[in-house]
Amino acid sequence: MEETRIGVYICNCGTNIAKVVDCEAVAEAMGKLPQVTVARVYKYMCSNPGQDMICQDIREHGLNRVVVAACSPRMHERTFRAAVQSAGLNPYLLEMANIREHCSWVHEEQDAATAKAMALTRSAVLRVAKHEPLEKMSADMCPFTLVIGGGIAGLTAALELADAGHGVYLVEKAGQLGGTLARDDLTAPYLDSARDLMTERLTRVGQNEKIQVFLGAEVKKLSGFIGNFNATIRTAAGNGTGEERSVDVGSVIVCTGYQEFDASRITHYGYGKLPNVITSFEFERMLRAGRIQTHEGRIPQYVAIVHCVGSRNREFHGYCSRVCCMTALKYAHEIKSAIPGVYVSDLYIDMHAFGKGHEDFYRHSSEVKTLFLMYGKNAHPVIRKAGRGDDGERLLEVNEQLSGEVIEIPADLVILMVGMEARQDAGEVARLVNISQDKDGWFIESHPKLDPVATTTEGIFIAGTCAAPKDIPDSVAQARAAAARILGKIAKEKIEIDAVFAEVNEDLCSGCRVCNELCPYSAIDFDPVRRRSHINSALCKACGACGAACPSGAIKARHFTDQQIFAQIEGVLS
Amino acid sequence: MAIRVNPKLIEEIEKYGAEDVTKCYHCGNCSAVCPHSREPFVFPRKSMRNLQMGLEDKLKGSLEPWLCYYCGQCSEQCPRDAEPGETMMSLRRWLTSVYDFTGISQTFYRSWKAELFTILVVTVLTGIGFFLYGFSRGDIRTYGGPTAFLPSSTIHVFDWIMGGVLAALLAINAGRMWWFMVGRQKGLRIPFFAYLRKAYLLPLHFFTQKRYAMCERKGPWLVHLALMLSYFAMLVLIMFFLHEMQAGPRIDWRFHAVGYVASLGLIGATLYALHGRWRKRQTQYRHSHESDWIFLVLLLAVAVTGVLQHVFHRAGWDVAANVTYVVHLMGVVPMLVLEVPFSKWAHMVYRPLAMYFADLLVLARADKQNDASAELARKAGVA
Amino acid sequence: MSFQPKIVGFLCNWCSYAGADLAGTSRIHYPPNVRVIRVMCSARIDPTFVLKALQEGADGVLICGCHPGDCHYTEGNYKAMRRFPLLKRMLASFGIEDARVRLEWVSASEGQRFADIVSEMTEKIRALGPSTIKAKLNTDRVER
Amino acid sequence: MRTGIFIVSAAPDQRVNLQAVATYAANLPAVETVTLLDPGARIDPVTMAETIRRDRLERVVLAGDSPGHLKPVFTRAMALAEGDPDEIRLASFREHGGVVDNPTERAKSIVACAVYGVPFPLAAVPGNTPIHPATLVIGGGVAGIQAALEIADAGKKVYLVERSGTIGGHMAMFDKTFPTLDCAACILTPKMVSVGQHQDITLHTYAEVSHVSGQPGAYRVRIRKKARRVNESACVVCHACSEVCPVRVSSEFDSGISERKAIYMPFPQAVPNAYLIDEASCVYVASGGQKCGACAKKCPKNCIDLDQADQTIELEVGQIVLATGYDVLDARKIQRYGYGTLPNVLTALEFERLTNASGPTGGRIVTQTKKYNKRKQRDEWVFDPDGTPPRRVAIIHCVGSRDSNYNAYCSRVCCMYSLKFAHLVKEKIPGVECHEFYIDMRAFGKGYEEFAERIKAEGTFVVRGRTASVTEHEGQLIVKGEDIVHDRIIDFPVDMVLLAVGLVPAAGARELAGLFGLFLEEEGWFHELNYNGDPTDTERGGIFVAGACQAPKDIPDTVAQASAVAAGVLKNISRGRGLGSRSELGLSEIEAHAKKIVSL
Repeated sequence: MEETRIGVYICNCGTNIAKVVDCEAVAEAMGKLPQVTVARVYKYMCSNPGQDMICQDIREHGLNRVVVAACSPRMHERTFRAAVQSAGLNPYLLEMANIREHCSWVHEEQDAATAKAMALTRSAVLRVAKHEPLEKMSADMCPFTLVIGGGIAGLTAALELADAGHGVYLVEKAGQLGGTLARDDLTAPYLDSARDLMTERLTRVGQNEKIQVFLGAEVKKLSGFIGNFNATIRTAAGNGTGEERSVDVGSVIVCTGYQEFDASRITHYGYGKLPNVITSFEFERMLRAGRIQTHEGRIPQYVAIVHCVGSRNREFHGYCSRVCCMTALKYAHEIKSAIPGVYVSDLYIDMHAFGKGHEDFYRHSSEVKTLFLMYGKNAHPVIRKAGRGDDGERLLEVNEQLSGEVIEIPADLVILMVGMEARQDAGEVARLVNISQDKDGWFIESHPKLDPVATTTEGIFIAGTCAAPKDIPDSVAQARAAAARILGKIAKEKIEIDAVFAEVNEDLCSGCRVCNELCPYSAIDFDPVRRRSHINSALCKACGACGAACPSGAIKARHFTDQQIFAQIEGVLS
Repeated sequence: MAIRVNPKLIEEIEKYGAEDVTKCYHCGNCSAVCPHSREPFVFPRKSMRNLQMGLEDKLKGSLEPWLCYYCGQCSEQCPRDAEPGETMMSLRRWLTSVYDFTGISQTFYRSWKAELFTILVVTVLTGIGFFLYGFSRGDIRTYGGPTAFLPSSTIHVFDWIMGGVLAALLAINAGRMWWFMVGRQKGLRIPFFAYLRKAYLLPLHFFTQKRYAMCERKGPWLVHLALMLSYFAMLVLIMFFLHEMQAGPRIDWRFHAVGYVASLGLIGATLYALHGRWRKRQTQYRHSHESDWIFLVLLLAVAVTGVLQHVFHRAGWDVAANVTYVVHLMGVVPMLVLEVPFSKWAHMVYRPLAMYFADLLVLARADKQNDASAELARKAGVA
Repeated sequence: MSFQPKIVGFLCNWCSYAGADLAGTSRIHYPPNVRVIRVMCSARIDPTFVLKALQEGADGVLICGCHPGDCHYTEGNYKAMRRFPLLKRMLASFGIEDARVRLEWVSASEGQRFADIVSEMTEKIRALGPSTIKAKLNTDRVER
Repeated sequence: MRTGIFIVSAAPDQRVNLQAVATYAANLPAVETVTLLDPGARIDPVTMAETIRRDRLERVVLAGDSPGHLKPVFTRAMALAEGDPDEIRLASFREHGGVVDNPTERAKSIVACAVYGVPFPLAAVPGNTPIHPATLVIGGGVAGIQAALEIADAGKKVYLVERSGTIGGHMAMFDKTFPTLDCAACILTPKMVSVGQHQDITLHTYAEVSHVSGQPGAYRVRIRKKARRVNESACVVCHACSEVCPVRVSSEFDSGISERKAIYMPFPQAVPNAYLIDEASCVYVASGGQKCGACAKKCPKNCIDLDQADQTIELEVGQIVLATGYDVLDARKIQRYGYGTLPNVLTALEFERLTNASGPTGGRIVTQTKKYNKRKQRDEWVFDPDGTPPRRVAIIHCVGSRDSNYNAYCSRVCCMYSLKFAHLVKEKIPGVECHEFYIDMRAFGKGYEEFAERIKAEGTFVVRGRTASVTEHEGQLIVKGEDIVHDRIIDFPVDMVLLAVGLVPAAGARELAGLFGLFLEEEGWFHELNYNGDPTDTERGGIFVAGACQAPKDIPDTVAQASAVAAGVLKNISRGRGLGSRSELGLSEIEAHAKKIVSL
């Protein structure tokens, strides 16, 4: 057994860490610990020179353990593992201490923070001493993909994969493909035909024999792991009794989209009670039918469009739904064009015209004399019945920000721009494919910036409006981005399986079978002959539940062994 | 109580020259670049807004348009080409028609044909009138003296009658202006003394146009001042010294010197303005309402004919002098009875008045606040 | 200076640890008394870990997992939940105050919640004063 | 199906010969009427309904640059005429490539498709071409990096060409990124590192594309690699060379607020991690090898070759990704903000560097101080690490954006980065007063609105109304603007003004477009194949656009696009063939294809 030689590296992260934590002091303290050979500080450990520093030391000082005290391991563990590996060290002989997210960013008091940073780093040092080299394993990558949701995102993703020659199972809950976009007539800002876009996608999907479409279907169960998932799809046959079909897929793309906000929740708009107060989606239908009229069948003289219904709103959704502003402008154009001489007023908070061609569109809408009225973010307009002799049949009263006046404006037809919200069944889907949701119910991406389509569960991707409100181009881009990941994996044919999993020490196993029931992935089977349990490493996702439960301590959760955690505990407390 | 929005008003005011108002997205740039825009009179954005929303009452009572001299800064920097300067201009036109109780000015601004037609009618009538008068009692070959075709005494009387009429008209309209801006405002009391105390502002602004001087570019102010002073000088000469002016053939430098300078001022300034509107280089001249053209041409015609008849007479060609004199009057009359009370000229009265009112309003508001604080103080004392 | 309790936090990798990270990225401040140890799932937390921590001189132990139903491993947190009362009973027998060991649910989006829990727990334990268990356990050992 | 065609000319500079289109359209099957509508015409649905009834039209095709704005009239007219409102078809020249070289021919084919009732993209599908497995990525910003990694991680060969001395682009200059506020370096540098180390990526920095030939699937690209004059692999960044270099010029990476030598590292974490010599400022190069040369003598590993010449490289690639990104607007153009003449008026990038830990002040936000520069023998305003921090900061939005005098478009990122600035200022300077002047607060993305709310809660004054001017009065900056909501004129002194300058297409984008036969929007952004359907493809087969070069974009959207491009690339490689150029497709082909689809 060679002697343990540990290198400790403390990152300043610019000033992110150094501002609060005295990194030099930490380095000095670590340097004094037994088995620590070198302890250094650098501005950005994650940068090229930073990584080179580690590799050089590994070679020169013959380090066989490395501790990096920097940001969260969820951020850079992979980076540094790769680094030590490149220097010929087993990647699992690295441990990170999180002195940024868990220390410098959450504490102000310098001494305390430095002390904590030392404790965390020390525990990492003690832990890493107990690390063992682990070997990754690989499994086959199944070239089929399961796409959940048949909206623009789902269709695009499916096509992208199928055109590359790989099989796709496209599962749509509704009776037909197309999703919410299928309801639209024109798209903002260029007023192109949404229908042509849909037809093109649908035709291509229909013609592509690589895509197998399941309509009125749902994914009931998903088991397995990246490259080797097994999905159970239930298609609801006419009489309710559906038939189930089990398919093997390598990856899953979730494109379940959004649902529209229920406007009746905002009582003072009187949606559902007052006639001629309608939602954007209802209006879209009017447009398609070419019948823009009040419920009495009259052609409206005054139309009012109200933005941010349920969005940017304390009581309902804090977030912006991103597409409503442009849709509202689209409506303004369409109404003006369909009904010559109509007066359109548009009640907004901030005009989100941020994309290509958007500002132009906004400008043009004001040139065609749309009356823009700005209301305060938390001072919503009030809709009431107009009196006799008023030109409109409703009156909108609003505290207009740009004039500072409380004004009222007549309207025969009020269009509520209802926002997007996470689907009711998003929770189920999340549990089904094992990903998490944010406070608003949108699916969480693995990194909001550099990894917008991957999730915390390998092999599961999200695209389109199920991750957050998005317009068509962005949804399409995301769908393709997800496809790209999968194409990459398929091209490699094999996928690596993390070396972190549990294993049974058969000498200690008493065959009590407590663990067998515990495992959520039924990765543990029992050998009745030898009366020993055995863990299928490919299926094991390393939660360690079995390890904690094993009465005879026969199960070892690799990389999270009792010894390692004990060492960590000593470290933080000594 | 909420104010009712009237989206139709824009269509009305577009007839007065407003074009791009709806383009404005309210970045506030214009109000900030304008050297005249100071609290409590922040413009032009606010006026643009009231116009977009058609808050007719607010606009009627607003004096901001009169505080703007259309230097063009706002329009040049406007990110949406919403032409705030031009909007203020058209608001001035509209306000002129609002103040005018006869409704004539409204007709003029809405249709230049109507305006031109009326002017022509008056011109023709004037022509006929004076020729008949001339021939009936005088000799077209004599300019001065007892047998003069158009004796100064007569014209003098005529001038005074005309002056009286237009003064009356203007007075009434000015009164209406006061009513819209000040009078009808509830809870706003301006002590009579304040009116007197601030009265000096009227002549001050009238003769110096010092606010115009606040604009970044000084050129337009000088031109405008020259034009205005020359016009006034001429008015005085004609109203009080017509006899001396007409007496000849010798040149009476005491009066004629002034006359010459004034004529030069008039013609120069008018040509400058016409040229500017023609070239459309400077922002303030990019858009021209028909009424602008009519007004300038008329003024130029009057000035030129005035000079000509003077020259002819001095040259001893009395026939020509008399004829041009009539022609001159054919311009003067419509200019004074139509343009001054019902069209662009009215602003020489409305502007100083607006600034006068502005000060009074500020004064009144200040008083109000003082009262309020006094009230509070009293309450506090009681408690 | 007032007594600074030492708290060991066992956080599951998917929800709670991410939540703690979020507290960091959102710069939500909380007392520096908690020392976090990452485990893959709250179900991995063996009662002996908690004992070990207390024995090593921790004044409190905080166990965090995903909210019920959100577990990355579908039901790991339920296992932790089921195990917890037993642990509590055992600790009680050692005479350890109830407030010293807590089980909380913190999701990946609840940075604020994590900070609040830590602050609140720190205060509670500060009020309780230093844990005597370390001494006790050690003397116990001597007796055996 | 009895079809009536209505052709609208919207743009005054109509590139399409509408008359020709009309005559062509009249001969298409089932076409009953072809009407040219004049742009000014007010079209009334009722009269249109009569027309439809009179001519017994069952389908109406609206053709024009973007005829969508007329669709509602005709939909209603169709409904009034008891026809099928779904039978109003659009033939939008703009949408389907009105920008191409032969717009009239293209317009004809677009109309034809509409008449047949076939979506244009379905019919206008170029033929397949064999494809070379290697890919060229142009631009080493986050978009280029992402695309390169996606493709290379799939085990496919990638050449990454970057104009400057290092990859990283603008993102590398940033301090924090909104809305999560994690440091840009922390999330970008690892990706840069893996690009540098990736076995399937060949990195050509300090290089530009000089010539392109070949056709889709087999492009031949010539690259001019400027002489770096330092051996990349040998250099160990010991700094010895820069210490002796006598030249001092302003640093691009610090966007001019600090100085660098003629031999320099763009920044410490640069990839490739090696020095380079800027020939423009190097004395040796300028003097034709007569003067200086100190660095070469000093270099311990003598890896400096001062006489190295530019080299050209020929590359064989199947597909090309353009990720040339953006530049920021030159704020000098807008005199009224006094940028360039007044001290302490900073552009966004300058502030990013000022507040960045690796910046000249080590991340301290300070006002400029006057210092005597011995070399230039004059006073200069410099950022001194121990300068005084500002007490009051104004941040001005929409500088050169949403403004017809400069860029009419919205630059999409400024609102958010301005809010981020406000946060940084507040965080770093206790008791500082911070004002944001904006028109519309465009916080549209995931977590953005919440971020905006948080900044307000932090005590930044968010004022609706864009500032009109920045002036100096007795050494004090004065900002003037209107506070719209409170109906006030703002006119107060500040110590520092941050200009949220807009984004403009990167220099040289036009030339590139020329080289590759791509089309540009009038603002200079690359024109995508289809705004909604194919936001990353172009009219040229095998050539893609990613990131801000297609239109301003924030990091998440850029990354998503870059990955999307990778999908297109990998798709073609894995099926072993790609599509040709749509711009090469003729009228007859498209029409024939449309016919075929209908007959199916």
